[in-house]
Amino acid sequence: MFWNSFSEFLAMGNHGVYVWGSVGVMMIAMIVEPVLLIRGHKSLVARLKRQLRADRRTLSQG
Amino acid sequence: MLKLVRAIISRDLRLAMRRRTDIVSALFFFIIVVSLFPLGVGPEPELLRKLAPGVLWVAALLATMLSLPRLFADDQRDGTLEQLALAPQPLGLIVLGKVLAHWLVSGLPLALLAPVLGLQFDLSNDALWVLACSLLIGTPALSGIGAIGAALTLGVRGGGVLLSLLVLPLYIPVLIFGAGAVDATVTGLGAQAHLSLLAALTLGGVFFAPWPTAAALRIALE
Amino acid sequence: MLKLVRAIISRDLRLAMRRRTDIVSALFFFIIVVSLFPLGVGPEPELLRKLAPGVLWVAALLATMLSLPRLFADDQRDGTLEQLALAPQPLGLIVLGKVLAHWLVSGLPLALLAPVLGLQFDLSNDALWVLACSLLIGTPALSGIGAIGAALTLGVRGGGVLLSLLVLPLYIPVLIFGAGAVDATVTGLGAQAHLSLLAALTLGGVFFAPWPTAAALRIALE
Amino acid sequence: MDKRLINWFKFASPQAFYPLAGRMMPWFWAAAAVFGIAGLYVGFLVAPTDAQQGEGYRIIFLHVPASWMSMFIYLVMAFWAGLGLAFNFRLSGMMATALAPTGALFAFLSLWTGALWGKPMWGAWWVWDARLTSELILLFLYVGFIALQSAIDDPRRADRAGAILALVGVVNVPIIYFSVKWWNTLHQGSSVSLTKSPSMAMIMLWGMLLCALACWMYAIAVALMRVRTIILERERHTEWVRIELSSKE
Amino acid sequence: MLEVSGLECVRGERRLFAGVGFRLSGGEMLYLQGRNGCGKTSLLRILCGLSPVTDGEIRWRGELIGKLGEDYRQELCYLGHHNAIKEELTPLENLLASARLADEALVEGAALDALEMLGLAGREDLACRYLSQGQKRRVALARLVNERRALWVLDEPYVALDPAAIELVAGLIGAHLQRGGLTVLTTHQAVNITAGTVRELRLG
Amino acid sequence: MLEVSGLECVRGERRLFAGVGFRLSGGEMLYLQGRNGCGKTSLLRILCGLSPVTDGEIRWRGELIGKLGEDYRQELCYLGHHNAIKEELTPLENLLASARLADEALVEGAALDALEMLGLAGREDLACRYLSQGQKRRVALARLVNERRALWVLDEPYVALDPAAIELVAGLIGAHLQRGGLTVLTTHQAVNITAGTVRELRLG
Ligand code: HEM
Ligand SMILES: Nc1ncnc2c1ncn2[C@@H]1O[C@H](COP(=O)(O)OP(=O)(O)OP(=O)(O)O)[C@@H](O)[C@H]1O
Ligand SMILES: Nc1ncnc2c1ncn2[C@@H]1O[C@H](COP(=O)(O)OP(=O)(O)OP(=O)(O)O)[C@@H](O)[C@H]1O
Ligand SMILES: [Mg+2]
Ligand SMILES: [Mg+2]
Repeated sequence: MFWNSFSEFLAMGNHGVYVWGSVGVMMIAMIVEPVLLIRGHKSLVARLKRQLRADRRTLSQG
Repeated sequence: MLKLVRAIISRDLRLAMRRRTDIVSALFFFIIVVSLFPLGVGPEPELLRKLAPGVLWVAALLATMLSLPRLFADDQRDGTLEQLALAPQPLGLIVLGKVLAHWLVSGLPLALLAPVLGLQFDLSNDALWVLACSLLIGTPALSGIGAIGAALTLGVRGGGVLLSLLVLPLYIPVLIFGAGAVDATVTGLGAQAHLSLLAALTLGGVFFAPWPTAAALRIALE
Repeated sequence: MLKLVRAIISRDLRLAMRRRTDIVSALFFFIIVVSLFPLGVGPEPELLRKLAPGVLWVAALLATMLSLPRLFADDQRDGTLEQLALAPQPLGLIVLGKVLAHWLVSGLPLALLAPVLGLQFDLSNDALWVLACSLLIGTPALSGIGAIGAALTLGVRGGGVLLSLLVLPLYIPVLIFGAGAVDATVTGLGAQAHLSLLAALTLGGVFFAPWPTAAALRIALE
Repeated sequence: MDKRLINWFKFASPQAFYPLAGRMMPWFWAAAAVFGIAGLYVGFLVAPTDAQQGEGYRIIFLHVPASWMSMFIYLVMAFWAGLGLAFNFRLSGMMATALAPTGALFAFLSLWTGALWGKPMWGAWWVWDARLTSELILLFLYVGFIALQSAIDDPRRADRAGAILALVGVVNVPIIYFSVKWWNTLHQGSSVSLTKSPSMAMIMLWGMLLCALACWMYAIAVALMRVRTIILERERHTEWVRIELSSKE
Repeated sequence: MLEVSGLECVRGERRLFAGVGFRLSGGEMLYLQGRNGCGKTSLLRILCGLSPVTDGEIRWRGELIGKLGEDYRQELCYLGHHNAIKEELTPLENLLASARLADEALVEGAALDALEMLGLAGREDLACRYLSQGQKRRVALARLVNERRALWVLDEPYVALDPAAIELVAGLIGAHLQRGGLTVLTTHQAVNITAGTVRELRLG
Repeated sequence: MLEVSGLECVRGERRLFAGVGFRLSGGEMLYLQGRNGCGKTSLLRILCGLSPVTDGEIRWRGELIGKLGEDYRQELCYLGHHNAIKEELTPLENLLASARLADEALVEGAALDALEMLGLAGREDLACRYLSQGQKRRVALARLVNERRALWVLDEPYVALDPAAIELVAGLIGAHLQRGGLTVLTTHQAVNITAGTVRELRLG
């Protein structure tokens, strides 16, 4: 292991803001995108199922 | 009265949401124009910092102006404008509603975005703050004055370009005080005076402009 | 083949002459945008001389772009575009004719006017001369590339601004080499290399662009 | 038509691709996680300090993969779009649409990490040099593509119009890549090349490659996920979607 | 209620008509006829106050319409060559928006009924740009279903409609006349309106 | 000469029609009927090759129109809902320009005669923006006077025309059929064409 202490790791030789700013935003982006996608997919499936059920009901009635 | 203005605003906002790309694209136009200048002028930071207020304001002005031709043209083409002119309320109020809606979808987002672009030009925090304020205060005047031009050039051949010809000279005071406010901050003077003048222009523009606009619309309909 | 291109050009020129305000106003737009900058930036001659190539080229670019939305929209609205698509000749050729006509009424006058405006910025004779040349060589590319954007956004919601969003990034190389040529002259380097690259862009733009444009038009008509 | 072609057509149909994508997705997620952790481990815990740039250089492990991906995704997107335009495969248009937002995201991340790197290294968030500018143009092209497609309601027309734009915009990618060669600028030149020996320390190179692989896997997984949603949305009136939906009940 | 006398219309250097006059009271319809370009549209626009009166008088309830201004427009419903609908909005939104702008109360249910009556059921939520020519016209005409203003001015309402729709619109106009309303209408097709009194006026 | 079989049209999620087929040979006219929105305009645009064929075949002189391309367009004359005239140009200029773009020789004298025939004498040099609705339609229809292509596809040509003009256009179509031409036409009004053979097709 290359670092002496955890705080040194965090400080990144005085460039902590920049390094962790990059890492943070990239992490957030790469987590948020799939989460949004999963939510979108789920809500689409739910909507389509609702429509499907409505279609069936009208079919069985008429 | 207020109900009518609200009805107009809500209809125009709904139309704008339906064509959401309109708003987004105006913003991107703003971003792109601002980014074009450094490309044409060269990358020296010292030069860019001096340019920044002028460039940002001119770009905001052009972005607002681009959306002006459609302010009434769509309504005219499909006959809605005739219906509005035949509505039992004063046409000026209807125009006021349309001006406010126009500002909400064009001026407001520009003002909120401008500070981010200012970073590209290496502006100080104070200057960024004044930039946003000046745009927030100044852009309603652009919508108001622009409405007059849009109404005057309605259905006129070569409307789009003629419109900018009419409107840009009237925008010059807004530009001077707006860019002046930022410039004053950059050079360390106060922006107070410039901003007050800008506010006066806006009040005048928004509440006075609808009436000549209404008159121009009636003429366009004859 | 050539007859068709000629027929298109002559029709479009006749239309342009009928709405002569279009041409005049594009020129005035150019003049006004160029004159706005000294207002926004301040009057130091040294600064202005550095700004000149960038500002003039950006203004030329915006002026060309303003007239783009109408390149095909008018034809579509009144049904002429369907007729053109049903003409027995390849649609690409018809587009080529329209691109050339567009350049004749938008690019050419700009190039001829630019040196006069350059005087305001205190440019040397050499620089003025190169400025006119670069515009003369570069603006056809603007018309060609712009046609693609105009066709893609035809009949699309929020067309006008979306168009600038699509087209401006593609204009950037033209801008860089165009302004670069003038800049190189101002700083004493030769403009030769920049101008050759510009010519290459133009040849590519004018002869390659009509085909994607034609494809986009067919899609818009479906 | 020979047998291989038929096979191709089978997977070029959304109906066949939908379950296939569903089955492939977890593997790509797993690979992305493994490569990502390995890459970050190498980059942040093993790799030594850079002599000139100090610790700030560690941004390279994010910046370079993001930049590569933004360009590469554009090429792939244009490829799918062109395929759809030429042969009218329904799936290829959907693939192009699915890739665009991820590409835009990587272009944004490249700009973001680059800006955060530039402040300590060059003293400015942003300079107007050729590579930075052309990367910005790339972001604009992505946004233009997305805006154009979302402005057209008919998905078939949107696909075809988008395809033309994507193909026209392809010229930008080589410009970005070679910009450092054609203009001498502030930005670094390529340090990974096939012909010359790597000019970076071996360990850094490994870290970068691992991170790049992780981004690659991530991009594929996300694109598959998005394309599944698009397929369902566009094919919602077909029989197979009905069956698919009711089988999940 | 509506009295017109000595009306003249000049376009360019051409006098389209002069000395046109008529009176219309509640329950009466004026059926304006004439070949293409004889000035029917011009006359209707003058009646509405959209174009200025060069010579002659138009009185509504005894007063000049120029003087009445908003009070006149409050009682007027005009439908021109253009449909006055937004291509981006759906038929339902169009109908609600135009009612709101005309300061009329129209609830969603009533609007939906009106659209269904005009055969647009199933298209309420489709943007108008996709509608066929005749369907667009129907959306514009759906306004008439709940329209209770006294004077309807309709410029070729039947254009692009199929026979069933024409019947329907004729029915709407008939009902309006029976409620005591006034109508001024031009068309090149047969009017087949049986209710109320139909007066004819031929221009040119 | 024109054979259509198994044609289908889908718009959005709606199948407008399917399995439409007909054959038309020289001197015959297809009179397309159907209520608003049943897909007449869509069918005509597919026939012209403006919209793609999703299912079915269209053959002209035995060959698929997609394959024929320009050779097919050379024999086709389409007139849509829109007039395809420029508001800034005069009727004369419009007529000459559209002939030139269609690669037809038309001298000024012939164009003037055509305009006069359609009752536009005295308006040849007035910009089209000033014309009345019906006059604009007449300018568009003036193209047909000297049109000698084999297949005419006309979408509601009678809209906005007065009865005299309708008679005239019907006469033009009749003459075309007698010369051995083909016509596909939709309208919601009576066609009253006596020459040639009229086949009817009802959609929806
Ligand atoms: C917003 C600013 C920036 C943008 C848009 C940007 C863009 C790019 C792009 C597109 C690449 C990949 C091209 C290639 O592989 O040849 C790249 C690679 C690279 N960038 Fe940046 N960059 C930015 C800022 C910076 C800064 C500030 C530094 C360091 C001081 C930097 C250092 C590097 C390095 C070392 C590579 C790897 C080159 C290689 O090994 O191939 N970049 N950048
Ligand atoms: N500037 C002008 N100079 C000469 N004539 C003009 C001018 N402007 C309009 N006109 C004529 O005025 C008339 C306008 O007619 P209007 O639109 O009122 O006709 P209309 O009766 O509604 O016809 P349609 O049945 O075709 O709708 C047209 O004959 C037109 O040619
Ligand atoms: N995206 C869509 N979704 C659903 N329906 C659509 C869509 N686009 C078009 N339509 C429908 O397709 C039909 C198009 O009809 P078309 O214009 O061909 O009718 P038409 O027979 O010419 O009618 P008209 O007599 O009114 O001119 C309309 O009914 C319209 O509602
Ligand atoms: Mg009329
Ligand atoms: Mg139709």
